[in-house]
Amino acid sequence: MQRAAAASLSLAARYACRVASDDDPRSDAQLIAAINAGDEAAFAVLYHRYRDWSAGLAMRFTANHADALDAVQDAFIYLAGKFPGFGLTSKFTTFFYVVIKSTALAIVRKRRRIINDDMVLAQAAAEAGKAFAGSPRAELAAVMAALPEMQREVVLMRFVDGFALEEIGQALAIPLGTVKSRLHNALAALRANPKVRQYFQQPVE
Amino acid sequence: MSQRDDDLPDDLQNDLSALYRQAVPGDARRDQQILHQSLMRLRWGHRRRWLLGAGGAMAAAAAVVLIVLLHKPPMAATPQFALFALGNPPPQGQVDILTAFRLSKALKLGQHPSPAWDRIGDGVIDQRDVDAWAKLAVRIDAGATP
Amino acid sequence: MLSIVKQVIVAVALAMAVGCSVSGPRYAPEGPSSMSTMRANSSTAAGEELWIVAKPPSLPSTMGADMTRSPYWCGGGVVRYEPDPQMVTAIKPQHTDVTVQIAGFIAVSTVSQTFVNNTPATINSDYGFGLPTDSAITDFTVTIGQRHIRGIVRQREDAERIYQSARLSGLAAELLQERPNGAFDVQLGNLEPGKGLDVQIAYTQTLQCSDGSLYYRYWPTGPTTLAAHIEAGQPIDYVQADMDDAVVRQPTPNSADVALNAKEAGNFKGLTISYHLAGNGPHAMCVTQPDTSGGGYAAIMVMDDDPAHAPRMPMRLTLLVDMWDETYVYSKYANTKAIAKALLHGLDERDQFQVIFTSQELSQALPQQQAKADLVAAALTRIDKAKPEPSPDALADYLQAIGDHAPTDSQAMIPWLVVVSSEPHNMLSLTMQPQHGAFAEAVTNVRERLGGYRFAYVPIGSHSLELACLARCAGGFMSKLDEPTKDADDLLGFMARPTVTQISVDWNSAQVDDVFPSRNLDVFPERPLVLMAHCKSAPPASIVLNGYANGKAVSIPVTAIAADAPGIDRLWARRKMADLAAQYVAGGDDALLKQMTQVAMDHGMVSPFTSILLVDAAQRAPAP
Amino acid sequence: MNIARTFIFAGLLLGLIAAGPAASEFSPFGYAEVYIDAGPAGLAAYQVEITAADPAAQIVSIEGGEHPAFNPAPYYDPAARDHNRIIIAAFSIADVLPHGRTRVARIHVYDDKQSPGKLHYTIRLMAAGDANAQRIDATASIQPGEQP
Repeated sequence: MQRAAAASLSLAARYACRVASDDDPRSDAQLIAAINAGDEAAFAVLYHRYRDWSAGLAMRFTANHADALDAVQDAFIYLAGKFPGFGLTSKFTTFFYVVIKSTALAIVRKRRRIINDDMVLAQAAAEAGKAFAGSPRAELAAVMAALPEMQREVVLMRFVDGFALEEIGQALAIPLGTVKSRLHNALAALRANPKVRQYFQQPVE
Repeated sequence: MSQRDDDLPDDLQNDLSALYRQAVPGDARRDQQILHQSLMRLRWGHRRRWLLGAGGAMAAAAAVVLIVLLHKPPMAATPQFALFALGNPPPQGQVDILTAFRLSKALKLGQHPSPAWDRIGDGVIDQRDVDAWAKLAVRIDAGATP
Repeated sequence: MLSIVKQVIVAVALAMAVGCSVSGPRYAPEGPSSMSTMRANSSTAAGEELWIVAKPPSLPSTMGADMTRSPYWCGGGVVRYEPDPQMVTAIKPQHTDVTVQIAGFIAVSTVSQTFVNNTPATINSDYGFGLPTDSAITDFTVTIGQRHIRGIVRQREDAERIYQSARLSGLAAELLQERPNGAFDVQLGNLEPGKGLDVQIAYTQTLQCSDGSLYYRYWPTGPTTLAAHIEAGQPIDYVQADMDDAVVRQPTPNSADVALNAKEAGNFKGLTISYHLAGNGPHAMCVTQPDTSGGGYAAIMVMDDDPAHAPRMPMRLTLLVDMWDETYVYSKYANTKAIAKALLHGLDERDQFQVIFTSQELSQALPQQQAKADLVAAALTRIDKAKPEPSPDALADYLQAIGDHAPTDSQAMIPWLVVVSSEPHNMLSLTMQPQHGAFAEAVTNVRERLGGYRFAYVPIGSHSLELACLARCAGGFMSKLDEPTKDADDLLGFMARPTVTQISVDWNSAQVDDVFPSRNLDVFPERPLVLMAHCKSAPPASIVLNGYANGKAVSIPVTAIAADAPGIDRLWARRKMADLAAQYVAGGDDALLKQMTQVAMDHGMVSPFTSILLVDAAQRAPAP
Repeated sequence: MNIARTFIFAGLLLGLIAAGPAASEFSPFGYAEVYIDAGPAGLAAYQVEITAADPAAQIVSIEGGEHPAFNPAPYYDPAARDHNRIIIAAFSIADVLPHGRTRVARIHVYDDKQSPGKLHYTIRLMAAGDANAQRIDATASIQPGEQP
């Protein structure tokens, strides 16, 4: 057991020392197949491929670097626990969005002993603007924070994370029509808000 | 859903990204810890295979340890023994802190109390029995059963 | 006031509902708790068995796997400076020292943490932590310099009032409470700048059991030393600890020691100590503890994870498919369909099934059918075509389906109340919305009507609180679905494969008067049975468990591990309280509240009704 | 006469000033020190029953004594259902034991009816023993502590 732990640590050390840039030609699905076959190095590649993406996403929910990294850790440990026998039924990011969100919310709840996700998310959304106090971005953050969570989430997934509408539907397990209606309502609210109207005064290319 | 709903001005998208896509600085040490934990978890999935072998090895090791322990000489007694005779525990109504103290002292002196002192009933008389006698002594009324 | 009482009652039941849940067949990850598949280790309270299967994307924290693991001694406690109570920073334990005594499947942990107030002001810290479920706090001591002060259990309101009074008058005070959500927290009052204290909390828990192994977990949140001693009472096959700093040794075949010295602050994600019992087949353990009146307590665990002992049995399955249109962000009837279909796919021709579509008002039922391929295919098609909000003319089908047990009012017309037949079989309810209004009816129904039903609940939403509470009231437990297809098959295989059934206990002349659970004593793969009993006479030195394995009668003799496991009485007491809570929620009178408080006080136990209070009246903090 | 009246007035005023803070110093918290006097014999074990005269009083914490031999918090009934009554006990197998009168424990008390500092306590010595666990004659006393 101790040997196994030590081996794991040294392996982790080796891979952690790799530069984060991902030079592995294998696709996510190929990496997952390799991990299922017991290739731990493939897991490290997958980790480095999505570490920054995951941490950035976790920050959105935790508004705190340490908590975000904890969420990333929990998420990858969870992912590791699904092997062997894990298979992707959607894009990796679609699957992992839910995992990251879940771990991040669990951590924030635990830290602040808040059991209502909406409270957590609303706080995180409000936190986002603090770094930009006094700038138009702070205004934008305030407006975003005022949106219903279900709308704000769809907007961010679409325009910040770059998910396709279908992928958003998969990740949130809601019908495509619901995704579209939430996005439509959210953008209508943004356009109608004088605080962020300046963004829309230039024609969309 | 209109076409406008699927597009946003670049400035707005950039500002949204700046607000909600804050980068988290890399930390090689933390990466190492995360990977370590993850790889340990990964191994759980395969643990049955290698643990069967490890189990046998540990059982053998345990047997060796057991033999060593069995041959260990008992603790030497000191002359004080004669000065202190434990005797038997008093009936339940007369148990007080001295009951626990006597047992504790006897154990410290390496004596072998009679089975009557086995308050817990596990066949071994040790500090846990001392605590059990002491707890019995300080009960305001006997019996914790509602 | 009443609502607060109800909340507390729900909390008691909830705490125990969570208390029934332990790790999954795969070692459940502690990460995204709401995503993990879980199995329960026991059906616990008296009464029938309710299986709750949840897919809770926004599970309340207390329902997450975190709460079913060893404690988070959160470093990030909330600290309020006086006089500005809004000002918040964090206080972290500088060092943690843990000792663990494991007797069979009962562990007694003593956690000592050193806190120092490095802030420039007197502070009040309030940090929360989760304990392993099915656990009980047994001691709370604070050391300030050379002074050792031990807290005393008081009724919750008294303790809180006295603590606040002490805090406001500048006295150092501590309060250990169980929160209504099942978590615990410690409040440290008037910790002076530059000063520190050691907080020592002892608790007892049952270990998780899976694959013939028993698991203990602890998550260091900073520099930690841990020493654990395992006394298995039977040969140990192997022992392991999954942190690289941990050292494992096995001095005797029946015992082991684990030592950890984690110097790193922060990011360890937990130590798991596990030991695997030698041999195959059913494993049973009995741990006893004498009380102070000549009686005592016995905790029994039976597990058998060998699939060879669990042939697939024919099932009768009723699916209650909730087609209430989604109103919550996480509610999704599409997922309900996916799970229902996955479950139907898992049936074989010997099984019978029935599908009932329900909504907030109406339901429409398909007939009870043999699970022949064509009939299953027809049901799958019907499920595909099902739309939210079934039409009113389905009411007749619904009432016909529920026969004599037709609810008398529309509020009670909810999936849990549907009883299709009095014969024992498996019922799975795939439901989006909790029905707050009919909670008591639901509990009564489960306790009195469902008999031997194995009742699974799949809330397609984030409403696990009430369901977990209901599960506990029904002596059931909560599990979760992750991926519909995979886990539905898993669940069906699990439900249809009991390893040891109809277990009865020969107490070997010990006078046993209160055992939890009292019915449905079955063991499934990955799902051991844990019994807690109170003995009027001395606890038995040995017992015999009788039951049926693979259709044949089996007897399992068990020699008790008599251990000074302070807290078995409290583990029993928590189940006693949960049973009283179930009676109360099912319409019992307020005398039950007093009984629950009395049980907690009698056992010196922290509970939703009682807290441990500690005041240092000999030292006053300087005014801020 | 006027001078006398002035003095009387000033005296009353001073009295009021002096009484004022005293009246406002009521604290529902207090503590009491538990002493055992074992005379020349070294005290190795004791057990006492303590009762606060006021049934409304609540014992809220138990603390160990001043001598290292009795420094750990003593044993007591964790249920302690009678809030104003408790049995505490401790023993020590240390080589160095206290002689004469020594503080073996401290109880912390809450009473919102009357100041615990002024509470009357009764204490009953149930057992005292020497290093050989032989019963010894000893006296137990309890004394309210100074307000912090």
